[in-house]
Amino acid sequence: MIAVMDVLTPPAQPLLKVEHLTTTFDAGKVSVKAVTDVSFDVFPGRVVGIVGESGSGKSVTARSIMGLLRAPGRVREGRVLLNGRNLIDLPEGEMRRIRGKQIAMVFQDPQAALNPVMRVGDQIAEALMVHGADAGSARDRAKALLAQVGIPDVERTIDQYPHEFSGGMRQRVVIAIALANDPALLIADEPTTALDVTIQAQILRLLADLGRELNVSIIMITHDMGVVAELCDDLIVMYGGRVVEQGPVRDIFANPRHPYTAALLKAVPRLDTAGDDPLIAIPGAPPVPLRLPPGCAFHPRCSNAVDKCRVEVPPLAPMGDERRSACWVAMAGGDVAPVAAEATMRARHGEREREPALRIEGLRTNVARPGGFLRTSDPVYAVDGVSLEVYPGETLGLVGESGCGKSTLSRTIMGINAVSEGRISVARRDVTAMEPEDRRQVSTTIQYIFQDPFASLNPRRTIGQSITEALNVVGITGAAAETRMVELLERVGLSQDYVPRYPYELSGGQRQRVGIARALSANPRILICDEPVSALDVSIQAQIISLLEELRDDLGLGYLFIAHDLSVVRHISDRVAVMYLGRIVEIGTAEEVYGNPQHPYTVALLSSTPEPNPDRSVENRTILTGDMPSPARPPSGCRFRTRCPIGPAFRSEREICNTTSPDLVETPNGQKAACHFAGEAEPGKA
Amino acid sequence: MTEISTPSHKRSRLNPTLARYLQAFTTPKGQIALALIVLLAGVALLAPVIYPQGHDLQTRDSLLPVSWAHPFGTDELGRDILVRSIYGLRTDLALASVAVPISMILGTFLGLSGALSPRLGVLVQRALDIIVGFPGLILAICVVLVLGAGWTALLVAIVVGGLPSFGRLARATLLSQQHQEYVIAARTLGVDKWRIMVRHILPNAIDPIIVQGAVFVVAAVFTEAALSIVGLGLQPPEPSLGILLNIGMRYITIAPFYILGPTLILLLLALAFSLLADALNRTVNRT
Amino acid sequence: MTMSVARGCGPFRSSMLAAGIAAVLLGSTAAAWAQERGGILTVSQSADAQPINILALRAGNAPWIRNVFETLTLVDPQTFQPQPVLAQSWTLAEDGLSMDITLRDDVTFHTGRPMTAEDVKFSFETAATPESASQVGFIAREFESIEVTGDHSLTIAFKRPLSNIFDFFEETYIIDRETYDQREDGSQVVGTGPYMFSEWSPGASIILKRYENYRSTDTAWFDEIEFAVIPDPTASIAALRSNRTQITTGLTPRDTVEFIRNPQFSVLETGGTIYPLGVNVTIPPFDDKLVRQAIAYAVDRDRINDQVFLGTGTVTDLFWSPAAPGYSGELANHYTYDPDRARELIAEAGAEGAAIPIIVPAIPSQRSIFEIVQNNLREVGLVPEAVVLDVADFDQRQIAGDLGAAFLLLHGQVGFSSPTLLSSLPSLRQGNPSAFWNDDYVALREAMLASATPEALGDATAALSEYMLDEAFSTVLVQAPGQAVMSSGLQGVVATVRGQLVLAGSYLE
Amino acid sequence: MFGFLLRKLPSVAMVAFISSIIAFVLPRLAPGDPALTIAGSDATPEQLAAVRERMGLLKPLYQQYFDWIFGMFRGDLGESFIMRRPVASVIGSRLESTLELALLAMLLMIIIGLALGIAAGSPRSKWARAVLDAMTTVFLATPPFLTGLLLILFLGIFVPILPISGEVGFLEDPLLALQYLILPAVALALPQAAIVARLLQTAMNSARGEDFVDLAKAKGVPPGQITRRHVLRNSLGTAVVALGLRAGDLLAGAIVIEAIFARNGLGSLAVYSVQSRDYVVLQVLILGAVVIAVFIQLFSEIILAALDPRIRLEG
Repeated sequence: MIAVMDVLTPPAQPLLKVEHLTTTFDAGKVSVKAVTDVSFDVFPGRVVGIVGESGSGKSVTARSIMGLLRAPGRVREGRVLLNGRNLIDLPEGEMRRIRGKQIAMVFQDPQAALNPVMRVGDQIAEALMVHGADAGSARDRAKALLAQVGIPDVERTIDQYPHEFSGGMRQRVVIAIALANDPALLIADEPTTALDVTIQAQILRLLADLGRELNVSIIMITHDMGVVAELCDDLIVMYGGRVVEQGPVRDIFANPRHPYTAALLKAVPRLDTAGDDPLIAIPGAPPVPLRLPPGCAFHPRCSNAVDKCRVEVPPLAPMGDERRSACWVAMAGGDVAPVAAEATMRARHGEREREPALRIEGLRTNVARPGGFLRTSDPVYAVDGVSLEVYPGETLGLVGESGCGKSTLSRTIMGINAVSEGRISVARRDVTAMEPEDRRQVSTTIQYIFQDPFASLNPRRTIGQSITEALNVVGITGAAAETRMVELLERVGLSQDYVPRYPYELSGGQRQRVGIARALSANPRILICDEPVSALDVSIQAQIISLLEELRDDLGLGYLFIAHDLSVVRHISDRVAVMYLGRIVEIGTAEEVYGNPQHPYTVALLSSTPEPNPDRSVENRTILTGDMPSPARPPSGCRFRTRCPIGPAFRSEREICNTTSPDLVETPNGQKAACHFAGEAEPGKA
Repeated sequence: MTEISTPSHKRSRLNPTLARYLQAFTTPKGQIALALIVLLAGVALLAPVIYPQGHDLQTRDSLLPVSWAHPFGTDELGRDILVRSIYGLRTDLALASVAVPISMILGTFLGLSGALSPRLGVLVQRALDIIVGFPGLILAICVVLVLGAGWTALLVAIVVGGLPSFGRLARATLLSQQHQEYVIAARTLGVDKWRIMVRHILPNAIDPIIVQGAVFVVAAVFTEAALSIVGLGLQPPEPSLGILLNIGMRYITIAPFYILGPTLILLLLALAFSLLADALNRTVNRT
Repeated sequence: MTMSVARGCGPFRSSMLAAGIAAVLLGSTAAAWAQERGGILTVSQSADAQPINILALRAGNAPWIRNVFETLTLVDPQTFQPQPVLAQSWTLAEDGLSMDITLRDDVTFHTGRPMTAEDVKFSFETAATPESASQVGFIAREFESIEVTGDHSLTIAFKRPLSNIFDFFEETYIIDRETYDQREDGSQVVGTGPYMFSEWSPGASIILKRYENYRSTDTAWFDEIEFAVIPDPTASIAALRSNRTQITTGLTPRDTVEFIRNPQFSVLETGGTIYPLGVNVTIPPFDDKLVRQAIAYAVDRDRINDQVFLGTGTVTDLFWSPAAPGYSGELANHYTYDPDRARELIAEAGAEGAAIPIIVPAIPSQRSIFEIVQNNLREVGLVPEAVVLDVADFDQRQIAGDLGAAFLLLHGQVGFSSPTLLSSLPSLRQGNPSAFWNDDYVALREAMLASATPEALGDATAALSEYMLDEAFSTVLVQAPGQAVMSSGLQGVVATVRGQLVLAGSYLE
Repeated sequence: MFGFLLRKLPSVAMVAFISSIIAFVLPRLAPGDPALTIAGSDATPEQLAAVRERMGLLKPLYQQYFDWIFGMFRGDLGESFIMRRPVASVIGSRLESTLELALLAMLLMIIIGLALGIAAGSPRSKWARAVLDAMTTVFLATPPFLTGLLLILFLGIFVPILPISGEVGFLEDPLLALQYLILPAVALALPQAAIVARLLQTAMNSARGEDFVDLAKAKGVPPGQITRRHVLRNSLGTAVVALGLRAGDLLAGAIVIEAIFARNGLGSLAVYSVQSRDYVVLQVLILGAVVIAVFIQLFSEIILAALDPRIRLEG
């Protein structure tokens, strides 16, 4: 696709022209500028990426274009010209004729974007009928659209409700709705953020294909540089409500001209770099629109900032062909590459200990609702025979898609779910029974870092109260607790000023630091980190990852690091386990698993992960079809066989996969894999 | 926390929960509610000062219509109905101010009991279901009959009547909060169940319960009035709004003004607390 | 309040009543008006019927029962002379210890079976059993024997002279011994009256139909009489105004006050209730007679009559009917409202500031009476407190004679003769809640019960009354009549002294 | 659905069983008994004892309880102590009055509640919003008996256009019956309708914030259609649950309303049964109320499942 685009010269007339768009949200006397003076063009057939973190104004920009701003938001200034017609001044009735007809939108969360009580066919047909189609032809077109977006068995599925669809399928339906009236412009607002990596790959490929086939222009809003690199032609980087850099994707990736873009590219872990390369974290947090810093909004986090940056907002100035950047330093011809504050390598904490702090053997966890009076329920094993060990001072990365059982595994270790079968030993003690004494052993040895740092702190309690409570549990009280609390906070990079604050006063990164401090109060030897960075902004993730690495190395902690993001796992892990439908399908050192994956699922995961590298070939990738089956009804034999690119679904002679469950055995490459044909699959041979 | 009080610590703040509730009084609804409650409670509190002669000043002027001397007229024993209404309001407010908190606390605790043992929680839930199913007034009447008419019986009847609504709210909070990560976090830290219930779940249950409490003030007066209708309210000559309405109803054809005064006061009271609940609800949901 | 003057008629003095009884009940055929048969009369009553309690006095039975059932005699309230109904004649023996009774021979039950002396005997024996709950059953228990001497004659032997035998006759309906067992659910309520009990819908209505084979043909002008149960006075008045009903019973003076001057309606008094304030003479401070007398002086009976009964009642200190022998104004006004006197007596007894719990049934009128009493007692330096009891609870304790130190009672027994009242009123009978029972009292009671002539009865009553007033263990506050309103178009409606409606001769103009 | 009901059966039976015990015991804890109503207040102790004996009140309690329970399994609810009639016929004769009141009130509650809720949950001018809000608040504040009193005062006494007291059977004279019904039904329905409206409004407002509403807007769906097909359809579940819960309150409120408007319904029967200690009638009424409440809850779960395809009926 990139190759095709390269030979095209953009036509002179842009499809959409956004000029000096300024959008404000007025609450009482306060007026908050969410988007300030944003201008860009979208040419026919091009894919424009808008990238930014939370609060950057990217979604507001999209909604301003669609006229879908939620109250009290309104466009204060500027024009949005669609084929030369200004949409901002159009009366609502006129605008309604354009929405869905000429501009369509795909939303982030396919769970929420479909009306749960309407059949999907009716929802597609509605999009056609409000623009004049009759019921019969609308239904026919709906069927065609569903087939086009790759929904199987259309005759049946058209009359199903959204909840009967998987997440990926739902997003396909949303895309079908968007494409219903052959729009000229498609605005996709983080269309894959809520999806698993294998599904994300499916949807991205669908969008790319459809865009090309139907010659639709796409505005792709995302926070993921990998997605941008894979799909977009042009890129707009937003920060603090303004465009800070824009230009062709390839050029920007090769040579960013704004410190923010440059820092962002450095702060994202990559699949192709090993964990020894320290990430260069961007300090601080993205600003909230209500409290934008004066001058360049990025200056408090910028390692290159000069005095002028602090007082004067830099204009978006041309920087060579098709490129613009809003940076005083760049304008003056200075270097915008981030200066690593602390690039010194840390020493790993001694030799790996021989004795695992956590050992799990043949663990099974039943998550079925308990049977009621007079009836029993069939067991559902979300974790079905998992064995692993975590040593102090090392990180075991655990990857897998949502529903694979990785969170259930961690909850079982913490005693939140009951063990159905198997054994958990913590510091050589069998704690499977989770008697009170076992529980104490567990909680003093293992602690837990949660995914959502907001949800894991009680909003009604101050930081100090939260940590004191944890200290009290391990018997530290009174003045000793005060001292220890301050120590812990400093350990995670927070001053004691935070003691009397409430969680809502803290940014996501700060809250996650508090979560870590709280976990450390019990002096654990193992931390279970359940997606500790996935809820954080890209620029913050690096900070937390670095902190976790530092703590591991300084304190000799062992981590069970659970994540769906393969790049992050690669960065932090010594060993990696890949989980699918309750079982571990591959386990080995990070180098082994990433360097030469043996299980076809691992291969597919790796090749589905978008990378911030526009030059990477996207054509020859292993993209899985379908969705993960439900753990309530796992397939016979190999659990992966229904989606396996080298399995019986594609090669019918491979009967063994249908009948026999493969054991986790060592492969020639060193790691263990559970596949009858381990090592056969290679990236790009789908 | 005093040892480490640095200047930044001194940004001493009002208890944020309380501060949030106080915010309710910045909305127009909240202000009307506040004004009404201050007015009604003030008049009720000061009744003995304003009318030192008391509420039982009987004269031979029965059932006088509305006049300057008697803005609400006089009752069958020649007593000023305005005075009796105000003393009645005093009675009802006193009753509510005792019964509502007790019902709130007890109901909340019952609703949260599932935090200590899921089995207990289910049991309590069933018990509350049964109370809900009971025809409300019949339960109250039975309670009063068993305990004998009077303050205690009324209190118990009101408290029991309120348990299900508070219990259910608390239980709903429990069910939604018990899977929240911070509760799980506390559990994984090894915090004991009582503490989790009191420190983590209870604060989240308080909002809806405070709102329901304001609603329940009206329900408490309603129970009192309903029991008076069957003659099992408070002992004479203690006036209550319910008793005034009950007796007034019997004179409705020859002295319709009789119930007008108590009705108006009850309406104001109901409005005040309904507005308060509304304002609290809005404020609580906003933050 | 000038209600009593405005009404212009005292209680129990209805001349209509006397005329009605003369014209209708005594079998007179002299109907002065040309009648047409037909139509439906609708009467509302506030309490539901209790067919189980034919022989006991019940508010829910009073409006209809005398139209279905008849008694041997009926007392003329003016003369106190019994008039024959089912009995044709009677003869009291010289020694007053037996009575020969001859019955009418043309009486049939609604089943068609002729009434005989056996039925009378059965009725009397049934009334004597405790479960009949008959208020006059105690009189039958003084019977030595009941001997049936013929189809229509019988002789009753008494254990001692019974001056109140006609109270017994008056209140004991002659019941059909063959169907009496099936009366409870209203399926077989069989009497001898001009109307038949046809249907009972509990809580809703009682329907009577004309008994075609009644012995007299110029009565029972309506085809049907419906008694609608409407407990709420406002609703029953509304029904009367809209002509859904023609008679509304079970009202209070408060309800009827608006009809007094309205020519379209007339007000009828039905029976009456005695409201005493009792104290227990064994519980201090009421063990001191002075305190008891002080209370009698302290209560402002006039205000109770005016404000609670809108002046319709009779202010009296006595339990007896004003027409009873021995009743005198002097006795009736022995105690007048005199708070100073009361204070003196209390000071003399040293009972200032005594706390007095007063048990009150949860009935609105009692609550109002209590409030006045409380106000009055406070004035004289006592500290009264209400203990309100649910009616069933109250009744239970009244029957057991266990009502604490002081209590407000009500007895719907106006109309009985003094000797009957003496034995049947819970306030006066043995085991009364005042715990008042001594030799003097017993002797005076016996003298009154044994009185054979009105003169003797009068003397004995006066003596007893003086004694009771002096002891002041139960102070009557007021006697108040029940109230009914009927539309003026209705003629010939009669209420007995005991408050039952007699509709045999009534018709619509 | 039958499977659902079948699964619910044990817990319904449990609730019914416990309720039956409470319904049996609680009234008997009150002092006094039905014999007092029959014997009368003037009775002598001997008369009272005889009446008690004859009414079977001296039988041991457990025997009375089991007689009642086993009778119910045979379809015999028992016999009223006071009226000496089968309880079924006693209740049956009062049912019409309460049923008419409850049905009309329910109808009003649904109409007023939905209308107010939809009106308040749809985009309106500031002024209209304030008026709607004030209306709901006032209705919400006034308990049924207060609304009843005000209606009596203003529409019955000061401007006497409607009867305030009593009733006429609907089958006898529908028009007149409606006149008698309208005030109590309105009094009963208004506060409940306000609750329904408030909940519906909240549900609609939150549904309006959902992504699928944005998607519908992005499709170009006009506002009216968005409200009807997307917002309202997704809020009705809340309204149904609210209506179900309110239906129970409605029955409870009927007791007081019947007292105020002098209607001879089940509410007044219940009060009379308490006062006369007619245990058997009271037992059946209490048990019936609990069972009805349970079934209303089940019924609203079934409706909810029908409205929302995501919800499966689970045990």
